[in-house]
Amino acid sequence: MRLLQTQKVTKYFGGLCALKEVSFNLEQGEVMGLIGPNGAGKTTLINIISGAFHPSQGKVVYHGRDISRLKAHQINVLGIARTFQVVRIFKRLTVLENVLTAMVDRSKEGPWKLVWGSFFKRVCAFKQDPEACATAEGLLASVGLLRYRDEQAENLPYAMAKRLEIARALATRPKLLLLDEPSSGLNPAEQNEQIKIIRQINEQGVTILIIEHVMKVIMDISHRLIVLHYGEKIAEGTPKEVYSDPLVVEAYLGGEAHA
Amino acid sequence: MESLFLQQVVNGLIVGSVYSLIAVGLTMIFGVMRISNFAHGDFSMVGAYIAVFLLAWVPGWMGWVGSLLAAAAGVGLLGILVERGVFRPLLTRWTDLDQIMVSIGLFILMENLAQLFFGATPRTLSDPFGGVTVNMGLVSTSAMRLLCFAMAMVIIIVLEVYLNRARMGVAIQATAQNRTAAQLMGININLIYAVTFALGSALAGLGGVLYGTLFAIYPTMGAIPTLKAFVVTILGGMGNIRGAIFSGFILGVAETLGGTYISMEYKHAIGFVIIILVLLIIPNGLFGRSEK
Amino acid sequence: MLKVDNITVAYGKAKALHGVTLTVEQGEMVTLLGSNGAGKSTLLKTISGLLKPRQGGISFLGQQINNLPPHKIVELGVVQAPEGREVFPSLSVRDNLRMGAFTRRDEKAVARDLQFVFDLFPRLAERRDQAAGTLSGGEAQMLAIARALLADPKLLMLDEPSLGLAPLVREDIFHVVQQIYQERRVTILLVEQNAKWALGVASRAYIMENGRIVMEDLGSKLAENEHVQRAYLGY
Amino acid sequence: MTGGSKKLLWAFGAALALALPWLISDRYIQHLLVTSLIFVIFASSWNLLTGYAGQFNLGHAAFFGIGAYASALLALKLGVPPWIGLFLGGLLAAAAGFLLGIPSLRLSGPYLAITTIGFAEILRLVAMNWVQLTRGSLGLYGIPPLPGFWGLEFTSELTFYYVALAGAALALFCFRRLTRSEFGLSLQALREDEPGAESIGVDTNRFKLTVFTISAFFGGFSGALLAHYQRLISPDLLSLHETFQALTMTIIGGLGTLTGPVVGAVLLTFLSEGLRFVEDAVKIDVRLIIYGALLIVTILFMRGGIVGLWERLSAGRGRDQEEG
Repeated sequence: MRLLQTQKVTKYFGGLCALKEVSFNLEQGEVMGLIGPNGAGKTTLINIISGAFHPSQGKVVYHGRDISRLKAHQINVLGIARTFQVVRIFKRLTVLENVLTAMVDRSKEGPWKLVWGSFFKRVCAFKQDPEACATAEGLLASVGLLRYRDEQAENLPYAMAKRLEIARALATRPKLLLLDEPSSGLNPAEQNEQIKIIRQINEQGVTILIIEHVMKVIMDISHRLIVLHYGEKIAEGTPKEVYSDPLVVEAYLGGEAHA
Repeated sequence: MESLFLQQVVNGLIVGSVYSLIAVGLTMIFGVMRISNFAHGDFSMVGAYIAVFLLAWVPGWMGWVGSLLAAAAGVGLLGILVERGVFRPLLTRWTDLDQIMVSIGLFILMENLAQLFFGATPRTLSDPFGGVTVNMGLVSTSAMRLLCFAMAMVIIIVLEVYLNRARMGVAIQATAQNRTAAQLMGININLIYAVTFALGSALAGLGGVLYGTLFAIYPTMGAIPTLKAFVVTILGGMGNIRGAIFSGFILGVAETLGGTYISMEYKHAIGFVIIILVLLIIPNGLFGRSEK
Repeated sequence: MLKVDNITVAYGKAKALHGVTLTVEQGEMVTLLGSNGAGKSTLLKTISGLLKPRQGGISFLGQQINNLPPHKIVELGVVQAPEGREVFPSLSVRDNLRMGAFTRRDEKAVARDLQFVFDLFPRLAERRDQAAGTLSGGEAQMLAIARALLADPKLLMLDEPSLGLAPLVREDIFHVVQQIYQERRVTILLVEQNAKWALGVASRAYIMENGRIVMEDLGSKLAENEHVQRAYLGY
Repeated sequence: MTGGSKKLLWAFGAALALALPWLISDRYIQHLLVTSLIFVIFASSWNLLTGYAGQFNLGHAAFFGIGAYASALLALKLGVPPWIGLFLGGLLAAAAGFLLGIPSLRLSGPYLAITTIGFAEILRLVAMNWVQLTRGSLGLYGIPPLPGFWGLEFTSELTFYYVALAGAALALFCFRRLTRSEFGLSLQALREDEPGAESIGVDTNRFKLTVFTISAFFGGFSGALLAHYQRLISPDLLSLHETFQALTMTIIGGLGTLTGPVVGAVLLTFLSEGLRFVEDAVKIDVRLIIYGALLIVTILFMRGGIVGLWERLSAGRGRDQEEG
């Protein structure tokens, strides 16, 4: 079943064309890798799907609905969560609080309802709600962060901070997870852990779109790949197909064609 | 009617030249160091008091020009000390909030130290021309105010030449545009920071002498030049020197015209109304680049 | 000439380099290859003094430089030409070049070098009074290289000079880099993504992966190596 | 600390707060107690907005002044009972807070700071110049006191103390609830990282408007309390210095903590009075100099203020005990 579709998505920054008519489909349950050299527009594409930017032309269709004009928080509520290339965890909150914050059901509760809830809900201190805490702890356990439960997020080692960001994204109960370089800055052992975690998430039925430079990671976990180069999609297919594509080799290695 | 209008425009330009001068210092410091210094106007206050004391000692002409030099040197030196002692330690770790709040601490401190040392009584600078007015057809103004305007213009031009011609001046601009690249060119950015802060403070000090020539001098006067300089700086795009120069004149003229034709009482609100409108419509200021 | 000895570098908590060792001898052109995020630019930044290694040391001509501030390192003759996007956009081309010569006092020699780069890059000579921000990508890259040359480097480090350029412009840049190497006899450390070209011109090459040096050999040998392809494409 | 001893401490604290004015018969010190309680509310409301939600508001005095003028004018001109006026003043300030929240949707850092200052300064000029309504710089005088009931009156320092105490307790109760709930966590997420907060579904714009409104309500409420206590108010209430007062108290006490502004407000009110004796001796005004110096020192050397320092010390002690 088709979960997400981009239709000729184009993005200009000033005069600069960062993405040019990028179209692809994302099927429910798959892991799609997004690769390409620096500046190819990968993060821009994720920013557009997640609503941080709006496309200049083209649209993003999710569950048959055009979401390209929605704001980031609305898109999250619809079931698309993301992580960031440079981690954006809430540094001065504890690890548990980071996850709890994301668990609030935003589809029902606007700020004023939450204000009301501060006074009239059974549990006034969210941290003391046993049910919510149990769910959050389950999420933390699934990414191996449970022992850091009450640590300030800013004290986490980098690899753990990256995992916390994933746990936080999962806490919003997404159907589609966008991962922007989840393994950058990690050592090989940590990367292996990361692969395991991502695979587990996918096995639980979450569709994943992942940007990654660490080839081992992307080869291991993606079912399909798309390759961006200067904002254009130059290849799409299984990892094997993509890597035997001469266009891709040219984009990555720089060809002799012009020499 | 027409001559009143022209007269007010001239008055506005004179006041505006002083605003420009003070704001240029603020915008330079912001451009290079990303510091929004809420104590900037207090540097002007110190400059004004330097003039008060120097003119009491050497009256007339010499005293006035001498106090410009003394204010530039004295406030510049004060700037170096403040940069070293207060802002430098925060440079590597501050957030916008920390940095603005530390400058607010400085504002409270300087204002009240001034009260302690100089007393609360307002002072004025004596006019070395003895109140001679210059008549220029439709408009007239005192020789003193004209000299103020001329001085502000000379200082601004000298600064422009320095920033665009001198090796150090160009390095200041380069650092403002790209810190990393500046370091890779062998520019010692800590030195640039010190020079910029000293220069920016010296401009505030000079502006303070001119401001004190036009208005009364008292220990808590610093808040007004600070706020005006921020209005001008935002209007011109923060970090944009030429923007600040033009916006200074715009604010000066808008205030005097608004004071004449709209309401004297709300004269000081005009700047705020302008920037609130500008920020809501064009967040980068009138002369800001639309990059983000 | 340059010796990077087992350095470890981190951005906050993210380790970017894990025990990197590398040497450059006088008169060599050495290239450093690796995919995005492998740590190449981090290594250059550390050599230039913008980042401080957590462990290990860096020496240049026998002098320890890893504790010096960036401007001192430039004074010693280790100069980096960053990507073309890192020019001073509101300054004119000429002022950009002047900033390149910031550490030098010998006006005559600077004037000579200015003439040299204008001969090398006639396009820059034409645009000397234009603001650098108005240059095309290729021109900005040329300016970044020219600016570094004006610092009279003993060791010139080039950070991905072909990045984001159209193929024809890329050829120009490659040509100029070779010309600089031959005519100025300056030692070059070249960071590139364009492996085929870089391996063709460099005497030696290093390959980085995940913040580590994984291979080192003569350029010509690496060009034949199957593993080089792997470093990029990962099978 | 165990739950039992915590409760005991609370009970002791509450008893002390209730008994305090009876222990101290000096009316001047009672007056200081009342003032510091009003500032507890004012500083805490600024803290909710800036410390918890990260919205840098330097125009908070506007809310203080709106609350004070609104409640006073309603009582003077329309005869609205001051007890209702306290809340109406808060509500009017809340409406202004909503308005001031709008620029925060697009601006941050120095831009927001100047815009908020501008807002307060414009209102101060209105208070100065709308003489028919506000009597200008003379200020409003003869503001009716809070009417008494059940044989109680609220005109003396002693009795007003209990009104201020109740007000502060109510406000702190609300702040405690608000900050420890899902709402509070969302605010902190907004403070820590806006794109991050958006990515988990926080509608940052609506949260900003909401927190501006709530913070302004309590700012206005504290101003209204002050009006019916002093029974004389002037446009100075809207000046930058009032905002800076709240800011200094909060930072020195501990930004983004519940107790920080309480500690800061009480400490600085009494510290400055303590210094009055020094001033009488040396004949100079040193209080605000100390304020400014303390503010700088806190930011440079003591991040987290007094509360942060205390937490670090007690955490350090806890560790020592574990190890020893």
